[in-house]
Amino acid sequence: MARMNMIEAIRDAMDTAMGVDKRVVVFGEDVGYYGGVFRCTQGLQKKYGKSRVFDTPINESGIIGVAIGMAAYGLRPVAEIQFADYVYPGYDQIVSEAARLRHRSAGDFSAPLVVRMPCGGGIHGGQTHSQSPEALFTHVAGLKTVIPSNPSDAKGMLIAAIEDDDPVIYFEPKRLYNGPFDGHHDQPLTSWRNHPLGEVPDGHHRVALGEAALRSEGDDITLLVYGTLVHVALAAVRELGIAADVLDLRSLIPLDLEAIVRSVKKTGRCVIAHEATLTSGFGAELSALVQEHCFWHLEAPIERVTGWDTPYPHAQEWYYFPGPERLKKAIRHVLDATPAKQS
Amino acid sequence: MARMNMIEAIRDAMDTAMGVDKRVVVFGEDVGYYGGVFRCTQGLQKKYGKSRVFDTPINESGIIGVAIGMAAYGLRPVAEIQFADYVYPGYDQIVSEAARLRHRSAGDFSAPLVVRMPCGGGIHGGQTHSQSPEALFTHVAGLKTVIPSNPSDAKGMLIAAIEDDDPVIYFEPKRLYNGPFDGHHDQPLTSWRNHPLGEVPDGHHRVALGEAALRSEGDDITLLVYGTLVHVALAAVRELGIAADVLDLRSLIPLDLEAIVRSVKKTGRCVIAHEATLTSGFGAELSALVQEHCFWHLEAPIERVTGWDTPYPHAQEWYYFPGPERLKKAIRHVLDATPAKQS
Amino acid sequence: MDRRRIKPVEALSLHVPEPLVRPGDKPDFSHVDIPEPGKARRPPENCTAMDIRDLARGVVRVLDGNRAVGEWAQDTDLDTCVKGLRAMIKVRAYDERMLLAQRQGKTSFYMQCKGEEAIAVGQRLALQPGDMCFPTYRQQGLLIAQDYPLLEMICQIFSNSHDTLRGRQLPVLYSSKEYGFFSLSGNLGTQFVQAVGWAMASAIEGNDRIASGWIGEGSTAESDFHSALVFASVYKPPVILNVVNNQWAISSFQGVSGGESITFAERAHGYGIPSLRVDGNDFLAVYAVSRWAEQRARANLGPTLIEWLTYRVGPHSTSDDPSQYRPKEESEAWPLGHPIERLKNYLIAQGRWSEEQHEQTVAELQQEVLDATRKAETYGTLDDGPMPSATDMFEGVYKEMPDHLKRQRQKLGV
Amino acid sequence: MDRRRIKPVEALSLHVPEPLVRPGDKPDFSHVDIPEPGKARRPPENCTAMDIRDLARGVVRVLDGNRAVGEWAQDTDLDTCVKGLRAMIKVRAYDERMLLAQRQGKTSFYMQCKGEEAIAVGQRLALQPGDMCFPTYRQQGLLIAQDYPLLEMICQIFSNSHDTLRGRQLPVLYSSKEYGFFSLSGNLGTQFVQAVGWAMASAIEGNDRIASGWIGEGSTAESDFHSALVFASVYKPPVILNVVNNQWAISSFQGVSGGESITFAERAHGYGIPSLRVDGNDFLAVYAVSRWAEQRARANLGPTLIEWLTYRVGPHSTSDDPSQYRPKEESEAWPLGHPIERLKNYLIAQGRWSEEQHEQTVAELQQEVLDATRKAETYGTLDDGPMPSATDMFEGVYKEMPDHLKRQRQKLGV
Ligand SMILES: Cc1ncc(C[n+]2csc(CCOP(=O)(O)OP(=O)(O)O)c2C)c(N)n1
Ligand SMILES: Cc1ncc(C[n+]2csc(CCOP(=O)(O)OP(=O)(O)O)c2C)c(N)n1
Ligand SMILES: [Mg+2]
Ligand SMILES: [Mg+2]
Repeated sequence: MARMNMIEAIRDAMDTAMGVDKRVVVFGEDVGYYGGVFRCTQGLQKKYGKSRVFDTPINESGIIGVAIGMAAYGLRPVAEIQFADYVYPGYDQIVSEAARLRHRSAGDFSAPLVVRMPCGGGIHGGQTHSQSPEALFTHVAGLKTVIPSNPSDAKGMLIAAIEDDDPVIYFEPKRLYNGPFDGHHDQPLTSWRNHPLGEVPDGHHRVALGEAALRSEGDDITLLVYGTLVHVALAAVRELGIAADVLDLRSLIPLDLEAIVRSVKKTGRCVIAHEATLTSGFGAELSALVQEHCFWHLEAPIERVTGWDTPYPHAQEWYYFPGPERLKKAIRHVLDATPAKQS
Repeated sequence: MARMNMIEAIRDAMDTAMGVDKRVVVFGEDVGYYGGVFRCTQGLQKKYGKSRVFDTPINESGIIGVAIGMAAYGLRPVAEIQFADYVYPGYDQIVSEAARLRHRSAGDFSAPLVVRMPCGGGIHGGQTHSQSPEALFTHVAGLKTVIPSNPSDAKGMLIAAIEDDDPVIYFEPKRLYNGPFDGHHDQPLTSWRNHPLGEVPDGHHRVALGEAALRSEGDDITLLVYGTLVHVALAAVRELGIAADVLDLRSLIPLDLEAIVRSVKKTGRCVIAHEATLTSGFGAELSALVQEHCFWHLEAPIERVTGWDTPYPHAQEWYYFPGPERLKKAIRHVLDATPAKQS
Repeated sequence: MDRRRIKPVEALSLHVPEPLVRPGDKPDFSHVDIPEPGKARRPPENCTAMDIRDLARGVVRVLDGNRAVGEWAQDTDLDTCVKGLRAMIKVRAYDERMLLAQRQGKTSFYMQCKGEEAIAVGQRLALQPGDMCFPTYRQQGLLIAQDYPLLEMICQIFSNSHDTLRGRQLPVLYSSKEYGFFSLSGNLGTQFVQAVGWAMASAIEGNDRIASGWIGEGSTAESDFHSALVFASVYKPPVILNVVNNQWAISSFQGVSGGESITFAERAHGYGIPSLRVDGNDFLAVYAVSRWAEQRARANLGPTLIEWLTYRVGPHSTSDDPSQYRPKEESEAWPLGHPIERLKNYLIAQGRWSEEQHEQTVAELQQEVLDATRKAETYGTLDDGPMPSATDMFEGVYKEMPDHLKRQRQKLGV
Repeated sequence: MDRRRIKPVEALSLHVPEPLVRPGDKPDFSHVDIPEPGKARRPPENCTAMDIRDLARGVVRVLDGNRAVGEWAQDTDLDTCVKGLRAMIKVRAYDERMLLAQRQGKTSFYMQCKGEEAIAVGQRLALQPGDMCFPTYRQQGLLIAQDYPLLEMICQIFSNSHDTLRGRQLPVLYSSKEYGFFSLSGNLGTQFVQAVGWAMASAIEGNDRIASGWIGEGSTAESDFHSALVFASVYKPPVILNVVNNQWAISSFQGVSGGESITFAERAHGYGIPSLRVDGNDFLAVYAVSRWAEQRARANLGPTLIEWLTYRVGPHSTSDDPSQYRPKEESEAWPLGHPIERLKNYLIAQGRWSEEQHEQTVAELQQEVLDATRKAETYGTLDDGPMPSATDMFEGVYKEMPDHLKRQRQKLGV
């Protein structure tokens, strides 16, 4: 076990995977000599050589496109998109090609690649360094979409993603790189150093994709969260002094529906939170699933606490971000809901 | 009033808009001399000249990109994407540029453009001529996303879209071009000729974006549908002999939430249907909204009847398509639902 | 001070390309400059893009009526020509039969490659087993040149119970890893850059396999064409980048794709990639230049882009009607003739072929196609079944079916 | 028969571009071929791309120490030079102050254009009011050359209560329709093709306005660069396509973007678009060539692509540390010097400027910037407020706020 922040854990995952499997190659804008703008690939080129770790031209469609070709050949490409906000030029290659290759060729070809990208706000990055486009990938059959919330999972899930035989979209909540940010932006950031999940198993550590993790347990309410919002939810629960199931989904597709249903059937109340824009965000799917599967157990409407349906603003960042206050308000609202209070 | 099929109505809308407003220009792959692979722009180049109606290179990103430049200049571009399945290369321009231009420039610039695209299956087009990617646009703040279900609306909504000051994504359910297809693919297609909504008002006819239309009224259940599924829903209701509100949403963003809530509060039961893939489809958002706003009125879980989470298959098209049988089964299920039957 | 040396116009205007002729007009290819056969030089394989810039404007041609002439003539032996001719005849027979099958309602859709047969066939014969092609929908010749089982192709067209793609794909979107034929997607341009990635992988692994990417002249406008050329120019992987310029992209003539300003071979000049323009209806030229590019690639000399000049004789697909946008007789006026005719005449002149042999071969291959079609019909047709099952739709979306798909499959009751 | 004329390699290998030097090494630009000033000819405006292919490999240079030499020397008068020098000094003063402000925590982020000042300033002076630029984040010179109010720029940097963009945008992503400065998006490449669309619109309307698109050499790899060139090559709209080659794209040297195989001006050769390579640190060359392209555009002669050779002296942004990937002293070794110095020396030699005047101008403009900064601070800074309100976030997503946004605004209680 070693203490790591999330950047180190992600790097360690790639290092581990490259060490045991020659097919693993890593590339993207600035990932070679420099080691990536967030330094996730630092040192890898030196260790594994320029043919396995290299800079690419600035062309996200090309990055994914060549990754698909490489994966079809038999390599295990791990492509970095510098910010999730810049994945859209590569969206066609992901949706029309990577996602469908196995199906349309009836297994003749497949595209076992990983697309890594930092997502989420909280760094005053404005509309092009803050987005959380995960929902756009969950709508596409053939993709797996995952988001770790801590260093230990970050490593284990990235190794699992690299070893996965299907294309995996791997989001890195950049606000968590250096510590378990809980949305209290006006308070000093605590570091991973003192967090149990900053302890990262050495060597080949794997966290299966598709299993949620219960980060806190309680009968009052279920909070469905992932990425940065896991820590916001934990803070909200702590500050409200309630007993809640905080379910860190980790993997959106495949989704651990069983864990979700089990929890909501127990608590009867559910709040969903994510940083992405509200409308057609992944929270909509979660809400739909919860009411489909737990309708008769629900004691109050499910609420969603999310980014607003606006571009991610620069100055108003903390009005946009679904922080602990907004989450607490929604939780209270759901806890208090009774038929009498209906509108 | 004239009798038209949907292709003629769409053409008539562009013709009308071009006639009254010199700023309207129309372009896309094969739309000039040939008049489009579905012939929606037939005759327009001859009438308005090559500078206002022209073929473009095969580059969807470029088509949207130049449309944004033109719209920012002050024109009213109407760009055709040959099939909705091919919009992804242009997705970045839509999401990162058209959708955000007004907001990020604080109104200094805007992008009043229309992107028209045929969507939906039922023509044995396989995975690249059948998709319904509307949800991907509804997640993006700044866009309006609309889908007419008949010739009269097709004209009125396209004119409204062209006149709209914001970018509008305008889907054309291609299976409806020639008739109100109700999912009974083994029966002969009825034509628009005998359908009241095949009567299209002459001249400047406008259907406001954001207003749903009640296509059938009844207390038993609410069906939320759009595009082709409107006709499937009407068939299902007819065949079941029930009394249902069939709400043709027409516009997904902005959404006529009021009409939805009014209906569901009345019926207490709701089925949502669309052709797109289930997970994170627009049905998820509708389901989430309905339960948020009508929770205390719901007497049964909301069900979604949709395309499956697979690519749109060629041979198994009618297993994929959410036809009347599947819809009827879901309706019956929701009508029969009682707490006793819970799982 | 105004040092303006040229006058602004009163009003700017947009240039919108338009073909010289339209339905009703007389076909006219007088603007297409076709150099004499044999004139184009054969540069050394290790040349640079700069060294051979002129070859992107010329046309490499070998067949001069009955003779093979010029520096490229030595690259193709008669055995290869006979092999090529047979394959081309078979492609033609196959296309004709499938068009008929589509008209008979046995399938939904078909795309032929009439007039372009030499290109895919010629190139495939110049490649090695293990090399991977990333074709478009007009390279059925890549399969047929390798004697890929017709039965399997037809079962795919019919989406029947025997279809190896299990009914999932539109007809003609074949896939065969074994035969070096990458799964066709139907989205234009996307696979050009994947070919580059595949070739990069071969180079990363230190293997000796090369890739061959394919794209239509219309689709060179797509963004992924640029992606492919940028990555190819930076990493110099072993890839042949084929642009099939058949003059038309559905209803749009090649000027709409940029052909008024450049040849499509010249596109490569923006990337420092060596490129040539070649008579695509001349089997000997196709084979020779493909071989040259293949050797460059396998000698680690990097990518080559080749523009194949040809003409799309048929409609774009069975959904298209070209009489709406081009003169009916245009294909007959096409100055580069028909590839099968030309190769046949050459082989006859060389004494390696005869009219009788030709007729006999045509009949024999038509029969082979017919037999395969009949056999395929016993496995079903799209309108009549038996078809792949609904279960086939749910399988293979992922390697292992996740729970949500299992639930959906259950819901459908299959 | 194997007519193979060249041997395959045992094992293929990938070419991965690498700069000659890295931190710790001595800067080395010996591979950059810089021709003598004055040698490049000035072609007629109605030349074709083919006519001037050589100019895409050469470098148009006018300043030869203290003299202006060659055919391009006549295009720029001394008044324009003085105007340009003042604007460049102001850009520098502005950049320095904003960097300081960022370090002081008054804002989150800043991007300077040190060493590249001549390009935006020179081109803007060659354009007309009503022309529209589609800049990247290093063209603050386009605004400053027109005396755009510094106060407004700084308020945008500070995201304060006076910010015309209402706090929505990252610092430096300005917008000003009035000054022909298109709203900056932050996504690379996207706006190059929008510039082409804007120019097409001007041509469609029969207007006389032209567009100017901007992109970094690294971003030419983006797909939209290709889209822009394809559409420009097909419709020939009045647009200047500027590629600023400042040698670096964050940590990637220009070879990663394709610069080992071609000059970025040569990219245009794939599209038949006339292109030139120009000393971007030579104000006279910038102005002259911009003017030439502007005249071509306005005479309906279509697009021109210009590669501006320069060097990114500073870090990529305030988030970057170039000492991690390039020698610290590299910018001093850059063979084209610094644009402000060079223009200053020229003007002094012409008797139109003096050291004293220069110092005085620098001081005066620094003061102007400082005054504007102080004034801006009274409207707030990012760390200290007052800031635009939360309501500002909900407004302007659409022209009229739809109900769902009203509900969300209400929910936030603003
Ligand atoms: C991304 C995308 N856009 C549009 C289409 C529709 N489409 C199919 S074929 C075609 C024309 C292609 O022309 P070309 O590349 O010249 O190939 P050819 O058909 O001539 O072989 C078009 C526009 C598509 N399949 N994919
Ligand atoms: C689509 C997209 N991909 C990646 C980035 C991240 N990024 C910002 S600037 C930059 C380098 C750009 O280099 P260049 O085009 O040479 O411009 P320069 O910074 O040198 O002026 C990168 C990769 C981005 N902003 N947009
Ligand atoms: Mg073509
Ligand atoms: Mg640069």
